[in-house]
Amino acid sequence: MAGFNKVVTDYSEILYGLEDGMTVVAGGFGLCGIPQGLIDEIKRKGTRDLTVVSNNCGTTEHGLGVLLVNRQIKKMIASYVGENANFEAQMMSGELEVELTPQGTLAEKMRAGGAGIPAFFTATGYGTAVADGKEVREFNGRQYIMEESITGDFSIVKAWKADTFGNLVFRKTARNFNPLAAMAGKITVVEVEEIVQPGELDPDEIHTPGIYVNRVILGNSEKLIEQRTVATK
Amino acid sequence: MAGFNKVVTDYSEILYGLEDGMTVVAGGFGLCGIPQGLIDEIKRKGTRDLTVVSNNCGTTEHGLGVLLVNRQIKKMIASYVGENANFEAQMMSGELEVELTPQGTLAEKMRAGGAGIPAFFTATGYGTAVADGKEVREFNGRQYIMEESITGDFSIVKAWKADTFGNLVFRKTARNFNPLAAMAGKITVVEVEEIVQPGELDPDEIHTPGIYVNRVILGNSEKLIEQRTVATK
Amino acid sequence: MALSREQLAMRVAQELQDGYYVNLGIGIPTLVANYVPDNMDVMFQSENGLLGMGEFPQESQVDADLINAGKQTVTTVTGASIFDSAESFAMIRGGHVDLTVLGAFEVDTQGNIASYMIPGKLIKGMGGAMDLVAGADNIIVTMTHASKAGVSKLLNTCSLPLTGKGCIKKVLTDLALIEIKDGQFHLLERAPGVTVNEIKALTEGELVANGDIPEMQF
Amino acid sequence: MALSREQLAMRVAQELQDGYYVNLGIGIPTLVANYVPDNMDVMFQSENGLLGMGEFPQESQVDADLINAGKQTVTTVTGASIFDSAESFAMIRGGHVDLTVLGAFEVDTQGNIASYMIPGKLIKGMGGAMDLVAGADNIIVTMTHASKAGVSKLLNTCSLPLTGKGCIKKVLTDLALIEIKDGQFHLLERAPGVTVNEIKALTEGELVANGDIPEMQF
Repeated sequence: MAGFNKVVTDYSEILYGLEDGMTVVAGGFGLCGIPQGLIDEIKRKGTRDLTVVSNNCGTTEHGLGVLLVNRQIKKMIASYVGENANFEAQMMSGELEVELTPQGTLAEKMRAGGAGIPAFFTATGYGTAVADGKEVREFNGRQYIMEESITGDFSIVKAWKADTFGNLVFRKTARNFNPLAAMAGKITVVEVEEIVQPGELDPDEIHTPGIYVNRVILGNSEKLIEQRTVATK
Repeated sequence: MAGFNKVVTDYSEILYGLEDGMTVVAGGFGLCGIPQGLIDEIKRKGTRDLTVVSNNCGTTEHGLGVLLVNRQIKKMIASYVGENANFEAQMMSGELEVELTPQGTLAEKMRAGGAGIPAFFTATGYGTAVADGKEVREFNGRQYIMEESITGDFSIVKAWKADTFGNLVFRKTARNFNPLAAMAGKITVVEVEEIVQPGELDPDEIHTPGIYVNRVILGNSEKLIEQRTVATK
Repeated sequence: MALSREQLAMRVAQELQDGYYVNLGIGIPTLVANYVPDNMDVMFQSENGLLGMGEFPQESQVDADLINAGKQTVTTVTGASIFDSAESFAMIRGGHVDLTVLGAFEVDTQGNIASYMIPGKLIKGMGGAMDLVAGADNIIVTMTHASKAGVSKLLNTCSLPLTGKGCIKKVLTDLALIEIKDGQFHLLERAPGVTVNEIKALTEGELVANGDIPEMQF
Repeated sequence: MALSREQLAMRVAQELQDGYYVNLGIGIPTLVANYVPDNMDVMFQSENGLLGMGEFPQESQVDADLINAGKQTVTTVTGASIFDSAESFAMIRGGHVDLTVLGAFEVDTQGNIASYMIPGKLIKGMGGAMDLVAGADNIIVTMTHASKAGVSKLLNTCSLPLTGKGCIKKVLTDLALIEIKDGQFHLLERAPGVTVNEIKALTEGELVANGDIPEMQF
C-alpha cells in the first residue's frame, strides 16, 4: 500500500515545507517526550523567525532550548519557561516575544485547532493578566474568558511506536502534549522509537490515528531526565 | 483498596440518586454499545420526565426506545431518531420535545460539558435551522455559531471491561459516544461485560480513567445488530 | 442517457487520489468503495468512530460491536484505528478528511445544500451530515438532477431546510458533473449521450456551459 | 509555634477522604502524600497526564518516560491510568478532581490568589496553576502566614499578579487554618501554642475569630 506509507528514512527530508516565519507546534513536557531529533534538524536547517508553541522551551542544551540559543525563535507560546537562562536574556532584551498561556488552556487550544473549533470559553485565567483583551462572558452564573485555538503550519511530535500508516502509540507520560500537537499541525511529522507494520497495533489501542500524521521517521535521540529523583527508603 | 472500589452487584442500587426530571446522558450509536441493562433498570424504576441526551433513541423494542414507549422521556436531544415509530407519534402530539443536534456538535457538547468548557464555536450548522437563536461570529473570515455544552445529572455508559476502580476499556465501534457520556455526567454509572482487578488494564491503554466513573456493574444484555449485512461474494 | 447508480459511483471514484482518507455517506456514496482503482489505496472513515472501514463481513465475522455510520456490520482493514465520536468529528470538522461524498435533495447556486429534512414528513435528524458539509473542503454531492416529474433539484435557492450554507463546490448528478462558483453552476462534464440543452432544461439555477463540454469517460 | 513543613502536610492530610482524587502542587503540597491515613485510599493526579502517581522510583525503576508535573521521575500505583494533557486538564477544569493543594505568595479576603509571578523577577509562567485554581471546587492553599520580616501574606487585596480570582476558600498557613467567606478571613484553627492575637497581628485582611478557636490536633 504505497498510498499510506509515511515513513521517511532521511532526516534531511522530514522537514520539507518548513519555512522561515512559520508556526511550529511541538509535543513534550519538560524534556519528557520531546522530538529531539526533529528539533536538531530544525537547527541544522536553520529556519528562522519561528513562532513555537510548546508547553516548555527546553533547557539551554536540550529540547527547544537549542533553537532559542541559535536565535531561531521569534515568539514562544508556552505555559512554563523556567529552565532556560538564555530565555530570560532574550525576553528581557525584547528579542523574544513570549505569550504565557495556562497549561490546560494551551492543551485545549491545540486540540481545538485540530478539531475545527476556532474558540472556546474557559474559567481559567478569568480575572488575571491572561484575560487582558479577551472577551468575558457569564454562563450559569460564572465568569469565563474566550480563548482562540492554535493551529500550526508544522507540528513536531515524539511517539513510541508508529506503523507505516502513521498510526501512533505513546509510552507513559511521554504522551503529554504529543497527540494534541499531532492534531494541530497542517503538516505533522513524527519521530518514533520503533516502526512496525500496519496491523501490528491493535485498532482499539492507537492513541493518534494516522490521518493526523504526514511523515514518520525513526529517531535515535537519548531520553533525558530533568529531575532524576529516587526513593530514599 | 476500599476507597476506589466502584463495583455494584445489584441493579437495584446502580441508579441511586436518579430522580424525576433529571438529565440523563447515554452512550451508544444506534443499538451498538448501548447500556441496555441500565436502560431496562430506568424502566423498572419508572423515573419520569427525563431529558435524555443520546445520539439516537433506539428502536421500539430496544435501547432508549423502551423508555419512550413507557412515556418516561420528556425531552430528547439527539442527532438521528429515525428508527422508532413511537417517536414520531409522541413528537407530533407535542408530548415529546425534541432538540435535533448535529452528531459532531453533540459529541463535542458532551466532551465540553465534562471538560469545564461552557461553550465553543463551530462551523457546523451555520446558516441552518440549528443556528436559530445562536450567536454567529466570524473567525479568520469564516462564520461559526456558538454552541453550549451539555452536562448530565446522570450518565449511563456501556464499556467492554472495567477494573474495580472504574477504569474503562471499550471494544471496537461500541466505543462511540460512551467515553464522552462518561465525562459529562455528575454521576456516571457503567455496565460492562467483564470486571477485572486493578493492574490488569495497561495504564497506557485505558480509554476512560476511573475518575469519571462512580459505579460499575456487570451486565448481561444481548448485543443487538440493527443492520446485519454480510459480504455477497 | 442518465447515469446508473453504479456509473455515478464510478465517476466519483475517478476523483479519488492515492492516500486519500474518504468519508462516504449512505446510499450511492457507499458504492464508491467498489470502484477504487487497483493502483490506488484509500481509507474510508466512518463517523461513528472508525478509520479504515473494510467490506461487509463474512457470516463468521459478523460482530455487533463493529458497525458503520449506517449501522451495518462491517470489517476493518489492516492498519485501521478506532476512536470515540468526539475524536471522529475532530477529524471531520478539523478538515483532516480528504474527500467527503454525500447525497442531497437539493443544492443551489450559492453552494447551499438541503439533504436531511422534508417538512411535513418525519424528521429523522441530520446525523453527521451538517458536520460533514461544514468540515470538509473537498465535497462531492451525488444526486439525481431532477425529480421523476422533471422538477430540477439544482436551484437558485434551496427550498428545503439547509444542511449547510455555502459549502458545496462540486455536484455529480445522473446527467452532469457541475462546479458551483461565483453564484453559478458551471457544467464540467455531460453524462454520455446527454446534451447541454437537456441539462440546461433540467437546471433551475443559472448554468454556464463554456465551450465544448466533454462526455464523462468510464 | 509555627508549623513545620511536615506539620503543614500532616494537617492538610486530615482533609483527605477515602476515595479522593487529589492534585498536589510542587513544594509542601507534595509532602501530603507521605501522610495519607492508613485506613484510607487516595489517588494522586499529576497534570502532565497521570492518575495514580506513586512514590519515587528505586534506581532500577527510573524511567525517563514517567515523570510528574515537577518533572521528577515517579512510579505508578496499581490501577493507574495515563492520558494526554487535554484529557488531564479536562479532569481538572471539569471539576472531577476532589481536592487540590497548592502553594501561594498571597491570598486575599476576596478569595483571590497570587502564586506564579513576582514582577521584576524572572517570569517562569503559570504552568497548570491557573487551571487548577479555576477548575477545582475544593482547594487548600498552603503558605507561610507572613514573610520573615513580618509582612502579612493574607491581604485585603493581593498586590501581585493574580493566578485566580475569587476561587480560594481555605488556606492553611504555618500559623492558622482559615476559611475565606463573605469578604473576610475566618479563623478555624490555631497552630499549637499560637494565640489569636498573634495571628491577627500578622493578618492584614479582616480576620474574624468567633468564640473559642481550637488548636490543631496532630
